[in-house]
Amino acid sequence: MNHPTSNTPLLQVNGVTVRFGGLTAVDDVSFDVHQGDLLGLIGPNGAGKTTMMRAIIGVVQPTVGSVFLGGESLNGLPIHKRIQKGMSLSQQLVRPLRDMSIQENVALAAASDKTISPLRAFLNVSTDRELAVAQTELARVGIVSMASQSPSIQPLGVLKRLELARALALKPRLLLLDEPLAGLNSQEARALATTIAEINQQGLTIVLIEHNLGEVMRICQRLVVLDNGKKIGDGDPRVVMADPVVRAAYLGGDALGASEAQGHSTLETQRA
Amino acid sequence: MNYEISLITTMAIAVMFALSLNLITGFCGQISLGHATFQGIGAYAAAMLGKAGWPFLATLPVSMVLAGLLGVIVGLASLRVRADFLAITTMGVGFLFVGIVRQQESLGGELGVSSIPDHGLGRVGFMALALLMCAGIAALSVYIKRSWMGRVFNGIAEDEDTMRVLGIDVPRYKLAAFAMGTSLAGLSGAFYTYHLTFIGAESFGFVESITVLSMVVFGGIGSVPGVIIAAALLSVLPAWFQVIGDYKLLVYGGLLFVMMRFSPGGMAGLAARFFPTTPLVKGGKP
Amino acid sequence: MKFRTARFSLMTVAAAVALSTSPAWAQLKMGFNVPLTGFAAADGKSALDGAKLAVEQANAKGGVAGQKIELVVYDDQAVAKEAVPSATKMVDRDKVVVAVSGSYSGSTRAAASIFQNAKIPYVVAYAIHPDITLAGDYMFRVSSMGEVQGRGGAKLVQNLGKKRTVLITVKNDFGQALAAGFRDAAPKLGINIVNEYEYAMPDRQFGALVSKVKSDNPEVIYASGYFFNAGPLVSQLRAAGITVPIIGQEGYDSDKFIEIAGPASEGTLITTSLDRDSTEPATRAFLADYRKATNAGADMVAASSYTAVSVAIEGLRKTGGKGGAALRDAIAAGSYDTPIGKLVFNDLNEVKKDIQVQIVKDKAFRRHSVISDPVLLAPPTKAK
Amino acid sequence: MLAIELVAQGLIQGSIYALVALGLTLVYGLLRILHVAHAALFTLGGYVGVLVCNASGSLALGFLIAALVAGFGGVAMFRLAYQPLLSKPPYVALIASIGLFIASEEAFRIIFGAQGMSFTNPALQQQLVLGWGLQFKLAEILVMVSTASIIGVLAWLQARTRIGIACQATVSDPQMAQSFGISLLKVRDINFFVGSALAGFAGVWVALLNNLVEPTMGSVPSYKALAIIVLGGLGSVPGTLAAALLLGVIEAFGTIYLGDILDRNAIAFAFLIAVLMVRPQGLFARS
Repeated sequence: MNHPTSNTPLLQVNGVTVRFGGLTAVDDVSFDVHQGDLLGLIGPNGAGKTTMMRAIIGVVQPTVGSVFLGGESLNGLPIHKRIQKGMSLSQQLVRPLRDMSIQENVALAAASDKTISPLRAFLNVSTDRELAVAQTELARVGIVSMASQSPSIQPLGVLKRLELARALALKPRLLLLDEPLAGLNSQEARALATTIAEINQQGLTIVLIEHNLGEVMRICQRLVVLDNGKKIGDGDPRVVMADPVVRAAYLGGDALGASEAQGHSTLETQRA
Repeated sequence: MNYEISLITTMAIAVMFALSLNLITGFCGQISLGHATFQGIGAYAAAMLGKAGWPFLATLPVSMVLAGLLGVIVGLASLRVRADFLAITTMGVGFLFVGIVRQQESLGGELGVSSIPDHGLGRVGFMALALLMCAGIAALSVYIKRSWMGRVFNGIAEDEDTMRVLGIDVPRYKLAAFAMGTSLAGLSGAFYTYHLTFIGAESFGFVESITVLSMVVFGGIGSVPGVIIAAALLSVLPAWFQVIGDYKLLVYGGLLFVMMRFSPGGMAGLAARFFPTTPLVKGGKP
Repeated sequence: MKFRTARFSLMTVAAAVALSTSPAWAQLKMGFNVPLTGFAAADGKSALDGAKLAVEQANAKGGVAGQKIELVVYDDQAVAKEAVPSATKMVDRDKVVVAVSGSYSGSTRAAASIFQNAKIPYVVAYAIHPDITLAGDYMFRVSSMGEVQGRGGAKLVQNLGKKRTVLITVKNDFGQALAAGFRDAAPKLGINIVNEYEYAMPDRQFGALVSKVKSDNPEVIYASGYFFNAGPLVSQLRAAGITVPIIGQEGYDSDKFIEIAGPASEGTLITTSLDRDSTEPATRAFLADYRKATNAGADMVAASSYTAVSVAIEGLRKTGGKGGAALRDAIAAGSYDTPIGKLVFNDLNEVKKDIQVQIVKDKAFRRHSVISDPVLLAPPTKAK
Repeated sequence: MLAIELVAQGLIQGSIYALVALGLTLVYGLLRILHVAHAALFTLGGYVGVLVCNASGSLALGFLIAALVAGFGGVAMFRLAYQPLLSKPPYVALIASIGLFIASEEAFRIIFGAQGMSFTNPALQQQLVLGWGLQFKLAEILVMVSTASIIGVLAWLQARTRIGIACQATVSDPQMAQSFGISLLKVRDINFFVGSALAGFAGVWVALLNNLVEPTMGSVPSYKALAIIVLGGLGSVPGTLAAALLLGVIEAFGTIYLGDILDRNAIAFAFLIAVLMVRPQGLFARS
């Protein structure tokens, strides 16, 4: 479903600031995301990436500024309203519903039109359409073979793909991925990054929050870099990474080290 | 024969009441320690209307609506409260109900309401209607479990936050569960009034709320057949256990503890362990 | 024919106990609902002991018309929800010929309509709610109603020459009936009710209430309750330095009240139906027999249950063991000399009897006075 | 003066609530379990106190043994009932606890009889006349004094000693505490023991004030203590103490001035629900 005019950006972040008591996690950040973009949102530990994502998805209300989706303001809307407006999120800490199979997990997301209100959900019983949608999305992320299995016996790689499939089943206009590659080894990370790129090529706008700079540089057309809550870089990945301010923020001045870029600590997510 | 009829009617009313709680606690995972309040509202509504000349059948919808209305109000309040506070808040609502009703002369105060007119259906007719209502509520419960509403309830019971991220309006579903559960509790209250022909505030107190919760948990939270069997058994346990007489509360409390200690899934849990059903492909647990 | 208590020697009582256990003879079933568990379990125990004593004594004298009397006991926890199934079972399964209530008003009211519909006479010991006898002509009550006792309490206040009274009422039908009676009689007797307070059954701590009563500084306190709440209440009133007389009712009437309130109970007055210093042979014999059977002091609950069972048995004697309308009329027509006074039923099957005022003197209930004002203490009649 | 007396009576009642609620808060803070059966230890303490005091003639011995028996009773409950249920959803332990509580009330009635028991010669009944016409039983003053001193000692223990810090660490982050070599089982045993001993101790005080112990004496404290620990912010000891005293005073005034609208036990819950609507995390807890 395309937004009305092509030049209005799909997602607009206007001067968003988020303060927790004394701490300013996000400080006056603005950027746009256009239809079809695959934007990487990166930054060293404690840069405020996750808080930014939370402000977009609605877990946190911005202290100042606002977020627009397809020209419509999202301020004050609860999470489920934003999801219903076409946004969807794949969470960093995977949380499958263990009482049902992988296919049923995805089918539940696919039934969003039926489960929009308790009454509609009450009146609808059949699951055929949703199970079919689940099959296609699972195939798209490459885990259709485990469709009827329970999530509790799957490795992390499969669960990450289940999160992705569930998010896709919501037929979003904008997909937010919160560190999908975290905890995966290099082959799994590469494979999942490739899948993400393919999904983007199929026309879905994606904002990717990720520490794995190698993969980010490989698949993203544009980067936004945050440091200490401020935006310090926005544009083509090569240009942005060459910018001394960005390098300093990341490396403390010396050359871009692959290992440092690879590693990340979970401390950052806890503090935000 | 009257004794058996009265026993079966008591069972049917208990099953209605337990199934109504199963919708809230079993399906939606919200623990309520004050469910007897809503049976009480239905009971008092039916008693007052009955004494004002309303025919029995006419009091049923009113009892359901009144109980459901307060259920939604309590539901709204419970949405603001953290999970482990919910149980205590609903318990608080229970004490408030008993505390307030006892003080109102218009509701018979401490003396309760008596000489409630006869329902006019005859003993057997009344029992048949109660059994019919039970069957209806059981069918509704099974239908809900099969429907998308049931699947969303299961999801909410397991992980609310994930359901929110999947675009589910969690508060509205909880309210829907509360409304259905409390209005059906009101229905069982109306039957209770006409069955016992005498009600007092303390018939809907904390002990009754625990009794009905134990029936749901005993049967197996969320399992419709389990809850029906448990409610039927536990409601007549005191009468059957007359022979144990002196020890029946000891046995009751002990059974509750032993079941929770060794099979938290209740009877349904035990059944699943001994005759495992086919792997979960179609709907959830029967 | 007046019912007179025969002299019992230890041997006869022992023989009775042996005999009643062997169901050699055909059984006359008497239903008995009593709270064995729950909050009223203590009164239930006394009621059961009183009832058993009456049955054993009757069986020792050969039962009724050659048949033994079997007491079919059901625990109703003093709540309606338990009383209904028990009553239905007594009627349908056990086919009792007569039933007796040794329980509180809540459960007795629920059971009353069931026995009335089944045309089974139901003799009520100490439940005092008016609806019970209004349920129908098969209902009998051997103790005076709450309102009557309340009026008796007001009369006692007048006899003591006091005016300014504070009412402390336990919040159940017993307490509220007493308060209603007191309020009804107070203006006629020139008594000024300064203030009224209520407390809940489970309450044992009365700090706030006591402080407020002290600030009212009444001349007399009319407080209703049972030994498990009245005991602590009286001791806390005295502990706060309140020395005015305290008037209680039959709920206090148990040795446990004196044990709990301890020295603070000295001088407490109660309006009840069992006079420990009675010169009546029926009362004296009962007190002795009860102590022999249970080696505990009898209380009002035991005495009224004993009386209710005895009245039922006396009715069965007259009808030769037949129940139904014949038994109802036999009981209604009889007049009884019982441990709780001389009983005659009026047309509403209520009894008009004097109120015994007892006072706690060196750790025991002793006779204080008797209130017998026929007009003031008249129970309601059918016409009302 | 009436107001002062009501506040004093409120504090006396509040002290008893504090002793019972404190044990519940320690247990909840540690295990997130609503330990309804905690009130059975309150009743157990009352009975043991009366029995020992009547037998030995010394009230102090009664208090000591009652606290010990209740303490070990609490630990036994933890080991037999709750330890195996820690992994289960919270309602499982809650229902098991309620089942245990109902069974215990009946067991007391069967063992000790329905009539309840009293002290043969209750001690500390002498009357103290203070200023403004205030008059209290010695026992009423001592219950406040002993509660304050016990809680003072506990607070000191928690802040200063190794065990205390270990307990606090286990409350805030069990896994982290374990990684520092703190044996979770030992800490939970200590907490259960201290919490239950306090409840037993409170049981003896109530037995002394009413001169009566009965099988059902634990039912009111069992649910009122739950309201208090929620008001105080679950798991916070100072919060629970403050909530208990505040509730005692509110109840004292409530019985007099709200008497005809609400009965006394409903006042506690009216207050609880009102607070929760305004501050969902409880009165004194930090959000």
